[in-house]
Amino acid sequence: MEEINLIGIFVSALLINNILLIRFLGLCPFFGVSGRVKSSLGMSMAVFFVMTTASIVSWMLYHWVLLPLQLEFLRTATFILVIASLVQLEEIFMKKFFPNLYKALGVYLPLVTTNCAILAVAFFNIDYNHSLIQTIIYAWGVATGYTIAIVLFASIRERVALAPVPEALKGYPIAFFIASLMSLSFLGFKGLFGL
Amino acid sequence: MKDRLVVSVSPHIKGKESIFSIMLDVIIALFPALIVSIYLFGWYALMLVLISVVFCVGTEFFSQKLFKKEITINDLSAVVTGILLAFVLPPNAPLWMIAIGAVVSILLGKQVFGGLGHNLFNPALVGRAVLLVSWPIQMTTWVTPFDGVTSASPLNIIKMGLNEPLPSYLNLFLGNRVGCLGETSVLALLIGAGYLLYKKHIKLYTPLSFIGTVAVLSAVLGGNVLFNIMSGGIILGAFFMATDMVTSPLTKKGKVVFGLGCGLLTVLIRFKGGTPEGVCYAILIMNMFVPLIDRYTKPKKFGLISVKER
Amino acid sequence: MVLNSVLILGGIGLFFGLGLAFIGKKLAVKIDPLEENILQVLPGSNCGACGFAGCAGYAVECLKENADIGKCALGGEKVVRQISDILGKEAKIKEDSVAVVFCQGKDGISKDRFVYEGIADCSAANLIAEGNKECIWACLGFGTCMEVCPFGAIRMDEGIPVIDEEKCKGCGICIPACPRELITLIPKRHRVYVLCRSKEKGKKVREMCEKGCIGCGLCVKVCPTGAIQLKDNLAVIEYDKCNNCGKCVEKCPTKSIVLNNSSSSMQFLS
Amino acid sequence: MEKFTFKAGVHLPACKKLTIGEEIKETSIPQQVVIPLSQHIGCPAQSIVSKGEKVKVGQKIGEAQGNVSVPVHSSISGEVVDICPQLHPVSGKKALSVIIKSDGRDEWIEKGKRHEDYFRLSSKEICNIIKEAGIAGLGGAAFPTHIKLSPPKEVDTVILNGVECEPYLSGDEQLMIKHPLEIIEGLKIIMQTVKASWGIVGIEDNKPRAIDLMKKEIAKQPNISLKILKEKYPQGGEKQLIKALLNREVPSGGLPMDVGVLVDNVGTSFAIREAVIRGFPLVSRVVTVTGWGVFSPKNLRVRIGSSISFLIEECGGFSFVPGKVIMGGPMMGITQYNLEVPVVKGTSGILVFGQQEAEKENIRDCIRCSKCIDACPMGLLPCMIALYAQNQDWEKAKEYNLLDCMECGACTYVCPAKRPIVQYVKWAKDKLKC
Amino acid sequence: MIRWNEFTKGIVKENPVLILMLGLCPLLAVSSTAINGLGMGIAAMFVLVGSNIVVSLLRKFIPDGVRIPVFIIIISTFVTVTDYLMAAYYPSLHKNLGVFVPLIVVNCIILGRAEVFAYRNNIFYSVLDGIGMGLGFTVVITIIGMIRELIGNGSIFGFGNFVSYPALIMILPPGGFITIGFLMGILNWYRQKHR
Repeated sequence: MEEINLIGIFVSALLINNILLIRFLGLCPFFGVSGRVKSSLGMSMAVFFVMTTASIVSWMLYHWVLLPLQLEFLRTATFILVIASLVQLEEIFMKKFFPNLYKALGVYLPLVTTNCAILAVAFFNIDYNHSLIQTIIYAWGVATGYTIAIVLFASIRERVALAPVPEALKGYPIAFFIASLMSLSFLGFKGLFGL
Repeated sequence: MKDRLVVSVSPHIKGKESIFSIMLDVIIALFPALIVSIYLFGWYALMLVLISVVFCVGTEFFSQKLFKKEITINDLSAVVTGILLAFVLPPNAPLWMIAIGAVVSILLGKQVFGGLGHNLFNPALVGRAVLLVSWPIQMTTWVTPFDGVTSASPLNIIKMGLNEPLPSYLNLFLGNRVGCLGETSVLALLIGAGYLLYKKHIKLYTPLSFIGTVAVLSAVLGGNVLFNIMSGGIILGAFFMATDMVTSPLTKKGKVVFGLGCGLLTVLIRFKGGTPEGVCYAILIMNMFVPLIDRYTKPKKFGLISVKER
Repeated sequence: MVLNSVLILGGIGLFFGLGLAFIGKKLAVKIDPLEENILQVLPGSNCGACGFAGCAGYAVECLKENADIGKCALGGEKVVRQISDILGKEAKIKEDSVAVVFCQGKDGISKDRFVYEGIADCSAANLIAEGNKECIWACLGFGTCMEVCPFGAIRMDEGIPVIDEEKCKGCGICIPACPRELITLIPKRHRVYVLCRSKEKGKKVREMCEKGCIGCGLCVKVCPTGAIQLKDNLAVIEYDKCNNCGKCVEKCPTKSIVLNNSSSSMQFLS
Repeated sequence: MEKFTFKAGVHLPACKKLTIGEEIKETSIPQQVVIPLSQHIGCPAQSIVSKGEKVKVGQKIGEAQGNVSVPVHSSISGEVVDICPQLHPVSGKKALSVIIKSDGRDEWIEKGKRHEDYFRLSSKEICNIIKEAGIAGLGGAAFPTHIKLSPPKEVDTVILNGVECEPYLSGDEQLMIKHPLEIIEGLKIIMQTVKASWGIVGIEDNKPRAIDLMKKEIAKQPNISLKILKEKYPQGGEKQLIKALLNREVPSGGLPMDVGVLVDNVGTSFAIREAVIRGFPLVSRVVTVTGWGVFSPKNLRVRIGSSISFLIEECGGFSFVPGKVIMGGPMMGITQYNLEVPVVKGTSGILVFGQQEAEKENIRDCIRCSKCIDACPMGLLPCMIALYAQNQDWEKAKEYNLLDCMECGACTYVCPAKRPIVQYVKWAKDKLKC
Repeated sequence: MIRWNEFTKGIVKENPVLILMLGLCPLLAVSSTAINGLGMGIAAMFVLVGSNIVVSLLRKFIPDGVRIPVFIIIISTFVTVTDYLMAAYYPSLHKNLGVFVPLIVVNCIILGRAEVFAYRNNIFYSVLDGIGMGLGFTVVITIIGMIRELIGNGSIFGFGNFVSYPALIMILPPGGFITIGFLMGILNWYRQKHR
């Protein structure tokens, strides 16, 4: 049963409760860094990376430190601190040891820090009582959903950039309309696999 | 009289085809299905189509005034959207609903992107999806042809496992079944599609890969292949929605991929999803992928292979 | 409880802080000091609203040539000012200049040689048979300069761009947009221009355009400061000598010399 | 008989019936000719006559400058009136030209040496004769022929292009009807020069008479064959013709010789024959004067340098007020606004449209119908190139293989939104140059 | 003289949401009803004012190098307080807002104001700025909530039934994007007209 549960968690995070289009999390960079497909890919790779590590570390911290000490109320402060530091650590390491990788996705790392999607996933893992393995799968599902949404969004925006959008709707308004139509399409996944 | 000659860049002759003529052909192609729907569902069906068309054209006109764009209602593209929108609604849909759907289709589906040619999503399907999400009850009550008794659609019967008789293949083919206004008669739609194929406005790449995928996958998943193809909006969707020029990929390869995706998603939603019908969402979702598909399915340019060979 | 929480938070903070400080020192990668300075000014919240990869990404962008330094929404005007101070951008523009269009060939004044059909863009039109005007120095009037102006300072009037001196910032973006190189930046205090670039002989100019410079030389004679010279059948003003007296304007038989005394610029006249 | 063709392309209304039976007629001697010194691709020729000098027909008046250049010859006898910049029909700009006023006598200078025994000549000697005769490709591109005939790579097949896929034009067809023997002789000279073992004459199936007559001539030759092509545009393009006849694909950015082929126009072949065997320099060419705006459309043998207005007079003048005058065919020709511009070596036709035909069509935004993609013989995405060019993203247009476009106009012809795709392409190419 | 514009700028001229495009996630996610919007706005305002006060008070003592982590700690403290207060007194609202209350901690507005304003101004102006910005956020989110609730549910603040066939889409994710898209379009149009 465990495997089906994991697939369910993954699909739910990926499509049905897509973090960007249905859950409205991590929207600032979604609108900011989606001008070009290339940068959106870099961003989503960074999200993938950080989301996995941050979810694991915060899960461990919560279950192995805060819970035993009955300091659940500290989770907001701890998580954000952990994530911020973690990202910075990763950035430094990557810059030094994997400069090519850093060039591809490292520049987006700081942007991920204050991305509420990361923090939210850490919270969700606690709220949904995920096990550690479920936490990892969930993080991957969310990150993949993030990737799909932002890459599609960027490719659409690249095309709309060539269109004579009415003057008043240029920039953010048209981006919101695109997002709304994408979100509308994603509603089609509602109820998939009975989730 | 002009006393000066005209100077322009070659070519100096142009083909006779225009946006107007293409849209006119699409309208002609939709006529058989329209006539069948009036025959099946009475004059109210015509009323729905008319209201839809009037509101589509009106919205186009006013939004182009509002956005200070050239008024292009005489290219008939709004009329096509109007007819298609009416075709994907239940034959007993309230008039106010279709009016709202028409406004949404044109405004949100098309004009905010800059008008014809720039919309990412099929406007008629945007209208339908918005209506479906907004008023799920009105959008999913169906009536039988001729007598107008409330009934479940064939796909619903399968999905919910209802104990009701399914229409025969002949009835599915001719259109005597419960369903959206214009999607019931496979025969009428195929006649229209044949006309468009003859006029070379659509190509078979998308419809064939769409329907083929649905057939194969529904066979794999244990469904009735013929029934799955002929029920719901597959024929209408494959020949008239997925082949919409603006919102489908440019190249042959891209069109095949697009059809495959539509088929896959349709089956996924029908068999595993929350709603009995998936054509609308499948096409909308694939519309999102069009820019990416275009990006990776550029045709081979002339003389490219030879370089490698030599 | 309180002690515990303080300990935990402090512990985590200390652990990461020290670790970061240590590793940061150890593994430091050099960056541009200018970039560092800009990074200091930026809010540092990495919100991404600028469209770049966080504040560091935007700092790098700011260093590029022609970068838009006004994209940090969070920091607002203050940050823009600080960045521009760091980059010394404002210092570059020495004198208040304004773009001037050197043609007065409105529709009908400058004759057409054919009816052009095609893309409504000057540089595209200029490719075909050297443009639709008889005069190959004339403004084509499709308004490409108007479209590139970021400040909306150019409008088209009967086929000729008119520049709003109040809105014009003297950025010069319109200059390369004109395929006929008719636009030049001129310091605002100079008010007299010969609005023609035609090097044709006088007779030919008269055939082509009502307001072209025919190279008659009357302005050269009347100019009290000797600021005007004829070069290739065209009167050219040496701005350093010109005192904006306007005598040449009165004398010019084709009205190709113009004294611009729009209200905003009167202050420059002595 | 098997009919050949290539993928993509468009079917155009042929419109050839206006001049279909019109045999080639000599014009009268024009009062005055304007002979541009640059009628070919490459360096312009340098004038070797001076104002006031008397010249005779066939006298060299411009010497080739450098290798990629050909001389120009006087096409009438008379006096050099002026040597000054005159409007050039191809570039649309002024270019140095020699103006000659006719003395009405039409006296030839002593003709060059006749070489009926051309098979004894070396390739180099033939090339030299061709160069001295001032021959540049008569198909339209006007590339110096002697350079084409001394390729650095091995050529096994020579294709003679008798396709004439442009609507309205029928000059090549009439030339084939009138001079089949001479054209084949020209082909044999070319084959000998480039040492090709095989010759092919390609003709579209809409020219039955030309096919019949050419077939008779070709039957006598062992290593020359006639291949018939289906009517389609732009089949006369070198690359398309090679693909259709030999199924060889010229690499992108390459030349026909890269696949061992040389393509020449039937008109060029005829001119080569005249130069080598009879010693005539290139002083006249066949021009189709046609269109509804011409009173009686004709195929004329025209002295190079005659003005358009002179040709139209020869055809009985305009039938109504003209709207557009095109030099060349309707698909790739160049519109002219001044009817005093001269016929040059690359001029294949003069086409006159009435004002109705010249009327502007409403340009709309691309509706992504992909008809241009189906039509493009080069396998490009014309709509995307035009879209990026419209948004002035030149680099992106280049990524979409802008530079492979040969501006045949097939995309623009089929476009239902009436977008000027070719103009966008030209614009983008120009922007990328600088 | 008191610079009142420090107060008013946040509501109109530098409205954090509509002009600066910050804090989009909660704006979309919890604006499905007017009450939710108002609750979220007040919660954010509380955190904003609180953190502004503390940052302003401590601005002389915080070393420049570690200011961002310190801000985060301060903000997360207020967020935790808000979270628990809300859970205690308005449990249903707390349930509706869900994870978005703790996520206030990564809301760019709050960190941004701390950095850009409170860290450089005295406590009085910091309070004014906090209230102004908070009001700007609250007003916009409440208005969006009202629009979405009215069209999507037919009621305002949970009262009445003004629309006979409410369009459900407005309280679903696409409706959020559409509403903001239209609002910003209108705003853009207004600004272009009055420039």
